[in-house]
Amino acid sequence: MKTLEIKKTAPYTTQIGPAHPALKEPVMFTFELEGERIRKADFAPGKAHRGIEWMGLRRNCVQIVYLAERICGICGITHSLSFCRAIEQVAQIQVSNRAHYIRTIVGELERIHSHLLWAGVAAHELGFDSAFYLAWRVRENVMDLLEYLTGNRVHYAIIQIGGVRRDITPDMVPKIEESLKFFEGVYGKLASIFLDDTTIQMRCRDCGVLTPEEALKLCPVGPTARASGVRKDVRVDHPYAAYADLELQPVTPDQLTGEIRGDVYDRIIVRLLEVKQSIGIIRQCLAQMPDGPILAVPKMALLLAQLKKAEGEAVGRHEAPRGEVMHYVRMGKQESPVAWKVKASSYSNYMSWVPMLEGEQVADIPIIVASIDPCISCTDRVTIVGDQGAQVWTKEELHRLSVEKTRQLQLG
Amino acid sequence: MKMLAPQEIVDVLKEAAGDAFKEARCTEWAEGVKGNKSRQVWIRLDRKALRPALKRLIEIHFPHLGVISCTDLGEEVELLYHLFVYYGVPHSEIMVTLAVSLPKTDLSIPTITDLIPGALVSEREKQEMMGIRVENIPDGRRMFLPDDFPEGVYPWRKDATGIPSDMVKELWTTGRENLKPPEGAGATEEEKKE
Amino acid sequence: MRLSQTLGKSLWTFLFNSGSCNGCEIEMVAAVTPRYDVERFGLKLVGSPRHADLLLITGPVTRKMAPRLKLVYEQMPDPKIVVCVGVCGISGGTFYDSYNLAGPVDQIIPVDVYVPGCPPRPEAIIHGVVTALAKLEQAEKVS
Amino acid sequence: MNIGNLIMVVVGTGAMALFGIVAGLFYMGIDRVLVARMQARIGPPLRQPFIDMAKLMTKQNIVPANAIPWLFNAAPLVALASSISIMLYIPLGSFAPIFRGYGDLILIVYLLVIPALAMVVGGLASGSPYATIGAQREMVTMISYELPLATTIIAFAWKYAQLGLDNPFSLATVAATPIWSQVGPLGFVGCLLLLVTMILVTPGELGKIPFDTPEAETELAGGLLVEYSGRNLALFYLSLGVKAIVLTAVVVALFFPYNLSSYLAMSALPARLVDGAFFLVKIFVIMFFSVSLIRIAMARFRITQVVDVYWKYLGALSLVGLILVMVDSFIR
Amino acid sequence: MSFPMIPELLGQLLKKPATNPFPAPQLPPTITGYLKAVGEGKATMNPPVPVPPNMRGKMVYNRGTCIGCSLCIKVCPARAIELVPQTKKVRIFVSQCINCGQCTEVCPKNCLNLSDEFLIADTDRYSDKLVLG
Repeated sequence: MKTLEIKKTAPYTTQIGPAHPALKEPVMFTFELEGERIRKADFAPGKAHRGIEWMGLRRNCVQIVYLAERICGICGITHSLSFCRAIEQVAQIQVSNRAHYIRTIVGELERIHSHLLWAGVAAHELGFDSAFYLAWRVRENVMDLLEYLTGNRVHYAIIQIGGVRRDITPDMVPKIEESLKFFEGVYGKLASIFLDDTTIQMRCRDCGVLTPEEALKLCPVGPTARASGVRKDVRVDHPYAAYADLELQPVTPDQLTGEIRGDVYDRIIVRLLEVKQSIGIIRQCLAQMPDGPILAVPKMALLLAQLKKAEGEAVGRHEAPRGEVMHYVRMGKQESPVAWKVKASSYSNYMSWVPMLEGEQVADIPIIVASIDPCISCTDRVTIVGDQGAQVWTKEELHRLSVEKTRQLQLG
Repeated sequence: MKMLAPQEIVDVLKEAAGDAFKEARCTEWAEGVKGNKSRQVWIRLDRKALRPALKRLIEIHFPHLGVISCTDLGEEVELLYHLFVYYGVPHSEIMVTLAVSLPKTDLSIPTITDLIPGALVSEREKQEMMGIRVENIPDGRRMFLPDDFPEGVYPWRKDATGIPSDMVKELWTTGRENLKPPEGAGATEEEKKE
Repeated sequence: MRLSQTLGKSLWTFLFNSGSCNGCEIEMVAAVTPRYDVERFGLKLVGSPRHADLLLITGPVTRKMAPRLKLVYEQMPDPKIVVCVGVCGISGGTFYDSYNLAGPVDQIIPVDVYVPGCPPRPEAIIHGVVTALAKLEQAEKVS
Repeated sequence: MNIGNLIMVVVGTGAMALFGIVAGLFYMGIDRVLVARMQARIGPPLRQPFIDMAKLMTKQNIVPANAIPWLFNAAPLVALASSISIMLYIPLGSFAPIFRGYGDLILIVYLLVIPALAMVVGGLASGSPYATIGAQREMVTMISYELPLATTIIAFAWKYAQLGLDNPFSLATVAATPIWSQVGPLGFVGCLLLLVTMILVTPGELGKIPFDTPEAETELAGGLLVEYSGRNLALFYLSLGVKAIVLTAVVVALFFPYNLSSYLAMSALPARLVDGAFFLVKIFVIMFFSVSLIRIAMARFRITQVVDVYWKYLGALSLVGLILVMVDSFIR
Repeated sequence: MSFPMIPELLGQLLKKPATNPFPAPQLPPTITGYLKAVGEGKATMNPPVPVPPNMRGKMVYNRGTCIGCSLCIKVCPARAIELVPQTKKVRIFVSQCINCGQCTEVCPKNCLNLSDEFLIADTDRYSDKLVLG
């Protein structure tokens, strides 16, 4: 992957981003085009960089939990859970099993909401706004449920080091059951609209293919890897929280169609099947939930003192809706960690954009980019990308007209 | 596929690393009612053994590279390659962390992108954030940092080459200068801010 | 015709993410979906700042996005309204001390209405837009 | 043409322009409300397009630095003027076209190209890369839908020439002699196929999903119109609204020229009003199926798929229709 | 050829929209006039979607019971709370608060609470409503 030069003769080079209607978040792409076909693709992330890891090293661990939560506004539980799991391993804090189950339930609800969100965004990229509205209408019920359980629609703030901050009391269970029933009811309708529609099939089949070999070598995670046949799922591979007690299998597209093509359509299948799987997981959790306290160290002052004495290193992981999230934390008898490395799922999935995009058409850029469900704010934790010299815009054209622009067109 | 136990992995990699092997520990952590354990292997090596050990690991099972973590330990910088083997088989994944310490006088490490192409993002990040020199990296451009970011400033360093305090913008203070004094406080002392 | 009767009833909106966590972004998009449906107020999302009357900004403004934000603001034809959504755009929020942030938003471009919340509910965003319209009407009364 | 006729034409043109614009915006409003309801939303008020236009007129009109100013400003005017001028050749209800006898079906096919070309020119003149890519796609789309459209028109022209009527290509003639009454069962099927073709060509002409690749908001940020603002943008929207009326009026004139008054035995003035209202209803029905419903029930095609759909599938469909109509004439 | 969306759309045409008409189904002629009418009881404002109990909304501060222990400042992840040394009381900037509620849990005197108010948009980020204490 070399820097693509901005050229004025064919093949033309073009840049898209960092703010573009297809990208809900800032990232910049450079494409070398031949007509409507992409010859080479390159990307420059980093536009959303806030320096979170660096900020974290100046704060105490309780503050970091909320800072980590705000790494990403879609995976609200993912980063705080991974961070807390890492800290718990360093400080040898045993979380009660009830807290594990509550974490799992909230995590799976988040997966449902995230996948529905993705389905809506993907439909919008395809110009299919009715499906977008339908998916998000269903998603509002998940949001209501999450708000009911945690107190906020997006940043749940339910995870705390040593457990969770809010309990799921028995009087909350009927409402969860009711919502699960509702999701099961609409699941068939959603699946039919996304999988049977002729126009969606025309756009997504054999588009943006990631072969199994590439999926192994480029280290993608989550649905991106599973849609290409790599059976990798932290929930299954690595026993943690309540997943260690549950029966579940990694979802691959062949469970529905009997084949694995690794295209955008397969990624839709995987995500839709995972919604169904999540409903089942929540059911299992509600049925088996043990009693117990929800916090290992309820007093914050005590917890902070205990963490100040902790020393060691550990990795906390969680299977986010987009794939594996990892937090490496190293403590050294101070209030703040010595090292904190966040690996968001999109960080691993970035590399798979290149083989997916090359050889495809300009019109497919939005859906292919969206197909890995990129979470740029997650990945761009560390810093920013400055202006890359003049931002030259050269668009290919039939009549050999090159236009240079020093500005960018946008929509957030 | 015959699956090795964590200690067996340590033994195999120890043999591959030879005298460059420094220390190893195996840890376990259980969560949930059934208490199924997740297993981790932490191996500390010299930098010359990184590639042989990784090659040996690839022979066991093609590992998934999570990320390369990095810590500034004062005199030296430690790189940690978090690798995962035996994924796809329920509850049997093992995390193998290969840790390599580099003295700050010579921060260079050979690339592993020829073995695991997916390591590129992580290696590029280490170059810009910690000032590591990755030898033979196929694409050495900056990833997250801007091109006009000052040379010789590495955000993750904790010494003089880290972020200087004049680069830090305290957003929370903006606009508070003109605030009316809080209830019960004298206006003259109001400027006092921590 | 008064501005509040034309502009206020047909706000074409441009969303700008200046490096936020996405939470507010998603809530703003949620405000478009059937449950909240801002189109009933004549509010419509557009793809180009040239078409926009209302700029909804989220995020603490990373250094990279600061010049872009200015550019987008300048590209919008007059008259225009700016609403800053979420605490990190208002004052940094939890990202209060970073080496790569140029924010908050009102240091870069003028802001009419602030919508605090992390993130604000979609209704709070609607309330913010309505507050901006009330401000517009008041300004008209004075002039 | 004497002075009296000239005054009639001038007044008529003004009236037509007003009708086209008001009806265009009105149907845009209906479309938006219906679409919102189908998507389970309340949707904007019916008068929303009128407010939008009023607002756009008060907004600053920006000409981008690297645009060609005169071309950039002229394009929207040409687009609107040409859309309105087509109105003059089309019968509305029982009102005969103002330029009856001066233009025919073939002319309308040509005139329909002008607003689209004006948009292409405007897009190219605005100097934005997104607009230029949109302009190319618009041209490709134009070339694609011309085949089924032309085939349909040829089928009509051939049929009416065959009937040996006066002025066979005139829309007024077509409206006066409904096609359905002139064909047998085979021709009926052929006409149905042609109707389907026209219904699917309409969204292409109007740049609606699934054929909106030139505007593709998520790909090209609005495509052709990306650089337009204020008055110029308003003119383009008006021309799109008028064009929607024009196209549906053509479909109505070709396939549903029936009037209520002839069944109700009414005197001149009420008959005209009833026919006018009936005409508006017919336009609404066509609009609902060919614009509102299609645009929200499908995903956008790639530009290559647009070409495929129009040339391969709809081209074949319209050709079959044409052949059926011809065979039908010969065996009768 | 299959278009499963079409029956869904046509069916929806006969059903009630899913929209919650907050604050009014469509924009009133003037906002100020509408607010006045609501104030006088002539018009009713539709409520937002009901919030669940324990929703984390705008902060409420009981200045009287605050003892200035600074525990809340220590755990606040957003620097939204500052101690005013002269009065030994805290001051809270709502426009910086991320509503995590951590301070309400550590406060020994329970003088910090989260209300369910969330319609707090303002034209001034340091207005009296948004700076507590």
